[in-house]
Amino acid sequence: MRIEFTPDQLALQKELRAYFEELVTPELQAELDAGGEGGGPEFRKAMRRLGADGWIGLSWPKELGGREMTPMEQYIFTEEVMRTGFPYPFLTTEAIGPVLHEYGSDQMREAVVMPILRGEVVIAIGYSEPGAGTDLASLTTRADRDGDEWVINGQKVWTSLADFSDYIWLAARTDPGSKKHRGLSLLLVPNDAPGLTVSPIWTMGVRTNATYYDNVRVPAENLIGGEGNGWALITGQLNRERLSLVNHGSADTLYRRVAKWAADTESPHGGRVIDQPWVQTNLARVKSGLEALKLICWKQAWAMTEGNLQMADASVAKVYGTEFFLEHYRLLGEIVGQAGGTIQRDSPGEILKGRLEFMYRVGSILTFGGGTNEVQRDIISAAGLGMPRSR
Amino acid sequence: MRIEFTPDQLALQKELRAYFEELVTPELQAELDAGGEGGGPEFRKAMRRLGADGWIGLSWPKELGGREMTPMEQYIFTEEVMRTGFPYPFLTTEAIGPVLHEYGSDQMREAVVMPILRGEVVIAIGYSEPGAGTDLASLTTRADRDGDEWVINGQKVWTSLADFSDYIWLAARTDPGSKKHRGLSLLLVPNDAPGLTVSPIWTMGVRTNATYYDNVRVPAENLIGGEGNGWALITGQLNRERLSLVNHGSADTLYRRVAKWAADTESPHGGRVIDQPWVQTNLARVKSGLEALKLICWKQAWAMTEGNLQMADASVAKVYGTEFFLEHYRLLGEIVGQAGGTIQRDSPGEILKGRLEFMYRVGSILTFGGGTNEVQRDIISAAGLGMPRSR
Amino acid sequence: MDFSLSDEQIELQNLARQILGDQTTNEHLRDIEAGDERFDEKLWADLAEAGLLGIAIGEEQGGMALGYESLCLLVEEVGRSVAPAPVIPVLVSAGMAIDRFGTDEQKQRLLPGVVSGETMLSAALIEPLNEDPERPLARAKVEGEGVVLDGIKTCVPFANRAERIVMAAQQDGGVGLFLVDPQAEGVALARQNSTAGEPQFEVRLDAAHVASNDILAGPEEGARVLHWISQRTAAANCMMAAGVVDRMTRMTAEYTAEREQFGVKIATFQAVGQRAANCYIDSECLRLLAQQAVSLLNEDRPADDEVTIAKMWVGDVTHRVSHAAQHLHGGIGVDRDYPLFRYCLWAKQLELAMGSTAQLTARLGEGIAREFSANA
Amino acid sequence: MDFSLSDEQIELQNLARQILGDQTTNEHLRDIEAGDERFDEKLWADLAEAGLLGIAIGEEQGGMALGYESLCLLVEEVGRSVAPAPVIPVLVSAGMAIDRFGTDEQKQRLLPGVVSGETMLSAALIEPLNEDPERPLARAKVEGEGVVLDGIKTCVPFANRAERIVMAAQQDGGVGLFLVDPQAEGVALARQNSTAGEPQFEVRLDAAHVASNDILAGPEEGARVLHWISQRTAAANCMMAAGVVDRMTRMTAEYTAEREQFGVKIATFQAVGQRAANCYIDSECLRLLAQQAVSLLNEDRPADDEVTIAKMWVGDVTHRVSHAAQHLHGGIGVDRDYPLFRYCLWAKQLELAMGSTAQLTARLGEGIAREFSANA
Repeated sequence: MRIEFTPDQLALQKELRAYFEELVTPELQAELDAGGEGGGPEFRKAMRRLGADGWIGLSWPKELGGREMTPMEQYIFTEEVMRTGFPYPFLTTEAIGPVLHEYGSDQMREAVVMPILRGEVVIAIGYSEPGAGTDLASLTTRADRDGDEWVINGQKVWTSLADFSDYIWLAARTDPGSKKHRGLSLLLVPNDAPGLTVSPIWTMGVRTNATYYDNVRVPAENLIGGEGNGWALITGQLNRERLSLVNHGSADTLYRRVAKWAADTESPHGGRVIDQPWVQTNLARVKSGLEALKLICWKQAWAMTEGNLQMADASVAKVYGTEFFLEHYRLLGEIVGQAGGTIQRDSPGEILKGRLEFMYRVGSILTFGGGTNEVQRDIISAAGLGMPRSR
Repeated sequence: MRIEFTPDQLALQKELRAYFEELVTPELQAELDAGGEGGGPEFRKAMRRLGADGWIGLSWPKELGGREMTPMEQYIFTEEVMRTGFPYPFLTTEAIGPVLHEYGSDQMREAVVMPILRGEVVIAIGYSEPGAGTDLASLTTRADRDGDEWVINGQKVWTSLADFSDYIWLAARTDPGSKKHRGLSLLLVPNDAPGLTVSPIWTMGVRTNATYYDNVRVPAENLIGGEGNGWALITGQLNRERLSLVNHGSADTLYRRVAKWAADTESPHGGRVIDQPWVQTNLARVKSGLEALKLICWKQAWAMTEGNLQMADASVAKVYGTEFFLEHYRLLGEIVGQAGGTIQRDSPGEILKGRLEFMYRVGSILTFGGGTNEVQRDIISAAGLGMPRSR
Repeated sequence: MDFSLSDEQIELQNLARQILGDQTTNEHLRDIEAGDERFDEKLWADLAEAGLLGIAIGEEQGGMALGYESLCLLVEEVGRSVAPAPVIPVLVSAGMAIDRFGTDEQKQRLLPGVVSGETMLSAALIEPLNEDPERPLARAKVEGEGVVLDGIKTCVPFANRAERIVMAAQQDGGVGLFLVDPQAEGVALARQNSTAGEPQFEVRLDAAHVASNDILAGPEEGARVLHWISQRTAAANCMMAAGVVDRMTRMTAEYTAEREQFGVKIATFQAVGQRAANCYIDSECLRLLAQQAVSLLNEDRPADDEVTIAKMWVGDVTHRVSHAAQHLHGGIGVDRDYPLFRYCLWAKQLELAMGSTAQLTARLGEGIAREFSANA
Repeated sequence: MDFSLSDEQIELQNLARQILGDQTTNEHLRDIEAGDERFDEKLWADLAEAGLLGIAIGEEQGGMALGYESLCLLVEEVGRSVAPAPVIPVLVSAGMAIDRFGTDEQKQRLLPGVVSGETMLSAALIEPLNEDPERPLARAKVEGEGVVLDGIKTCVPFANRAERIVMAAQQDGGVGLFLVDPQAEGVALARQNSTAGEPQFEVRLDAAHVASNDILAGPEEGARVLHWISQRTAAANCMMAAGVVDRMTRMTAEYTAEREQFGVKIATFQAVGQRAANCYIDSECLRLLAQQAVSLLNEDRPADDEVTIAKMWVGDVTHRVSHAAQHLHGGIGVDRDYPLFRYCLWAKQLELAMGSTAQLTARLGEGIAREFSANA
């Protein structure tokens, strides 16, 4: 065993850290601090620069312009991205891009895939519906064949990024009589297609969207990966999503920011904030939880590199990580107190740019998003422990 | 609202505390410290004294020689008993005694009920079977009528106290074709009945027993409360058992003993044990949890006195109390450390007579005993929140 | 021992439920929140009309003098309905304190307006990096008959609407308590956006003059009065949290009993039912602890530990139940079109106000060490 | 980054599993436990025979010199089988320390017998009310070529069988480490019954003489050696706990998949499956943390925080999984006729040995404060 980065891995980490420090200009930082999940002009500029510098398409083969990185290296990249808080569109570049390249037409490769690699295209995911959340296979949005086109009708919720994306990666039922996971297909829908409307869903934290499809027409070639083959593509993408959900980088950065703040801040009644034993205890509990998260992430990246990722272990990462984050925000929130935990960014008296206030509001979606934790635990007891399934 | 004891209640508490201080002689204390759940000569002596002093039969009507205490007063009694650690046989005196009085023959009143009131009789409970634990209604021990007698065959487990009790309060199937909770009856079986054998089950903590019934014969009148009426009596008794399971008295006493020890004990590297902030934190967490337990118990006793106990609230007490106890022992165990938590009573170096070492070993049966906590939670979500049942 | 409410209290509770329930529909709250400030003037007037703003104010000022415990029933209902009605700052932290410790002149000047809903008050209990209400850093200097204040207060609810803000400052000989006019010279307000949407303000005091008739307590008795206010504010927060948590729990039970996935009501998944049961247990514990603290304070009995413990539980329970409710709702739980999110935001606010659990646990532990050392 | 074992390590692991598995049937352990001491002489001899006692001892002494990480695989298997085999005190705390820091004479005198199973060793790491292994209160005074020891050590495993016990004492200039003969004059042993059934002893030193050739480290280097021993003992405890917890979890999965109540396997109750999944998560976290600590120590890299954190997790995880396993088993889980109880008892022992979670959390927090203050 060698549970440390190799010198090469450390070098990559160092290179990336320096790169991102430069990439995140004060202008970009200001845009990111203002919230949202990307889409602003500084975000677009940074994406194009990432494309120009060859940092997009990490997992892609070199002949496609990718970096052919191992999952371990991709993990290091992801961690460094997450440290900066940059809303890198991993699903566009790492999940959808390769699928489009494999199954798309030449024209689509030229029009969509190459721009993805250049950092010019962002794609939103359109899976969830009002009646199909955890039970994704019960979705009802349909696409009907009409000559050379597919005609789409239905409604999606939680179409995050759709307010600025270029395309929507849409799951629809192409066989109207089919049930559950059969008869589903994936279609690439341009955001400017007539009949498509995007309307905001304001959540406690960030904006997401409902998207409505009223006789939206896309060319036949925009159905990707074959009619009725949607379920395999959806679940493959969900597994990939889970990996970037629970990353050690952003949580570690937040811990370090709070610890540094506590060490730098004088307490009015003497000493510094960090001198109080209860503050130290909270920091220690965070650090202890982070250490487990780090190892889970490392093990997962290593296992993927070895082609050996166990189903139960991917679920362990999802459950542990998302539930730890909630404890993490709370323990750090107690340190910054009422002001730090409830005064929003840009108000007088906020602490650390209101980061902890914000994280509470956005953090709670992770335990049900990306495959609800109950389902993950069912997977763990069945796949990891061989227990008979509940139902 | 007045969430405090009344002056009368305080007076009763004071009287009882003084009484028990006297009752628990050094000889009795030594017998109790040696473990077990009663049965020794000092225990028998103390029981007879409790009977002579009129402290048995708290809930019974005065004309039967009882005290006709309200549930609130009974709770105060229970709490004071639990503080002393005296293994008072509540089920014998408060659950089975009154049933025997109500349904038993005159002869049985004379032979069993009056001796109970005099502190001369202890009765063990024989419900659980190897295949019928949580699912108690599936028990298979049977009693068949033969002339003026019932003939009992079967096996029970967890027949605690049976190694010294005078009778066993036995649940058996009197209608052989019946299923689940129908066709069950309760029989009073003398411990010296031929065909009854008691063999120890050694647990991590205390001794309990398996009891075997090989053509054990009891007179017809020993079937109590009517043929086939067992289920109602069983569940009524389980509800009562739950109340004495989670009592604030013993947990509070243990907290005080540990806090006092920590305040009295010098730490070799300076200061006292209690001066360490982490020790204070553990004590504060215990105290905070105890406070909730106290109020749950008070509310329950009050609600019973008002005739207004909600089903969900009884389950809340069971779940909260039993799970808190485990945290409680752990938090206090950390304070007394490896020596206090793992060196047994009577070994050199033990702390507080090895009490925390012992509590860990016996404490873990409460979450499944007396109605497993999963079932209790099912009750809470259904009865307390109106949610549809899982199955 | 008595956990029941008096008939009078039950009437008050029903009245509060009715008024608050009618005026806190999801649509109505959305309209209010679209405005500049999360405050419902009509609702406030209706509460006044029904007499509810005077529950704990003396009869001479037009109130009902029914005491703190009764007032806390209103507070709990405000939590249960997340009504945009600042009952704690106006009625508990400021109103009750003036009713108890104010001069006759102060009472007559300020309290009838509180009862009628025309006068708003507030209290400034914390300062930047100093969230211990009982150890203010602001300074008061006697000047003539009055005092001059310097310092900063933060997270002061509704400071802009308040006729007077109760606040403490160090002065020679102890801590003084003052009724500060937010419009006075030397007082500057800066709006702060808070998690729960309650309008809050940073209040900067730069040689702010307080006239002698606005002194609530001098240095001899200020600490005691400040403690009195802190305790009652904290315990009222606990009652509000009890209302918030109870409603979140029940909303979750209702939603999961209706929502279908995989062809069944999701409440029938045992994992869902068991987690909802945990919320019920938490909710029950929190309410009992809050009620104990309130009922002891209501009779002016010592309740330091009881208040601290209740507030410790607020932190744990709001955190657990808020996340459980959001989780069991799934996406709709964080959608601002569905009412749950307001409860979650208030849960966070209440979790951190008047001391976090970690901090209070440390404080309680110090007290235990003192208690058992004294016994030794 | 590499989480895999070498082929050689896998062979060792399989060998250990086979020997330990064969000799830790429920019946066999019950027989051993009916005896005076929970120690299996035949098993120990078989481990020696297979070479496993020499995994981390130098080749010159007959060992395999495969290092600490490989030894910890054996330790984990002892946890997984709760075998009555004191691998940590004999092989880690004492054996490895002598192999690393001992004189040639000490090594030649003691280690070949350890490898062959004939020589037992132990280490005395804690004292009454002083459970910090690195701050002993015992005193050593130089007398002639040797030293004289005074003090009390507690919870010393197998002190009665040990040829020498490694222990530390304060002496002029620092901490010294000594190899104490438990049969020597001035050394008195008193048997202690411990939760897990491991034979332990209070060791009283009353002017106990230690000859010069039994000095393991003098005051200049004693603290460093003691730290080295403490860390490796703590991390080995973590690996043993990982084995205990893994087996408890799997035993629970197996039992609930067979046990029927209400006409179904109880594993099919979602509440049961979800709780077992929690145990799996805990078990996975604990193993990773223990492995990290062990692999860093194996390469003599700094691992103070990593060891502390792994041990913190031991406390939390043993507590949670032990209770979950007992709970999901129901009554049989505490019955001494069924094997689970041994795992639960060891879980408690490992929870509290080498520092409790609460205490270590405080220590880690102090270190964080120092770290960020230095950065400031």
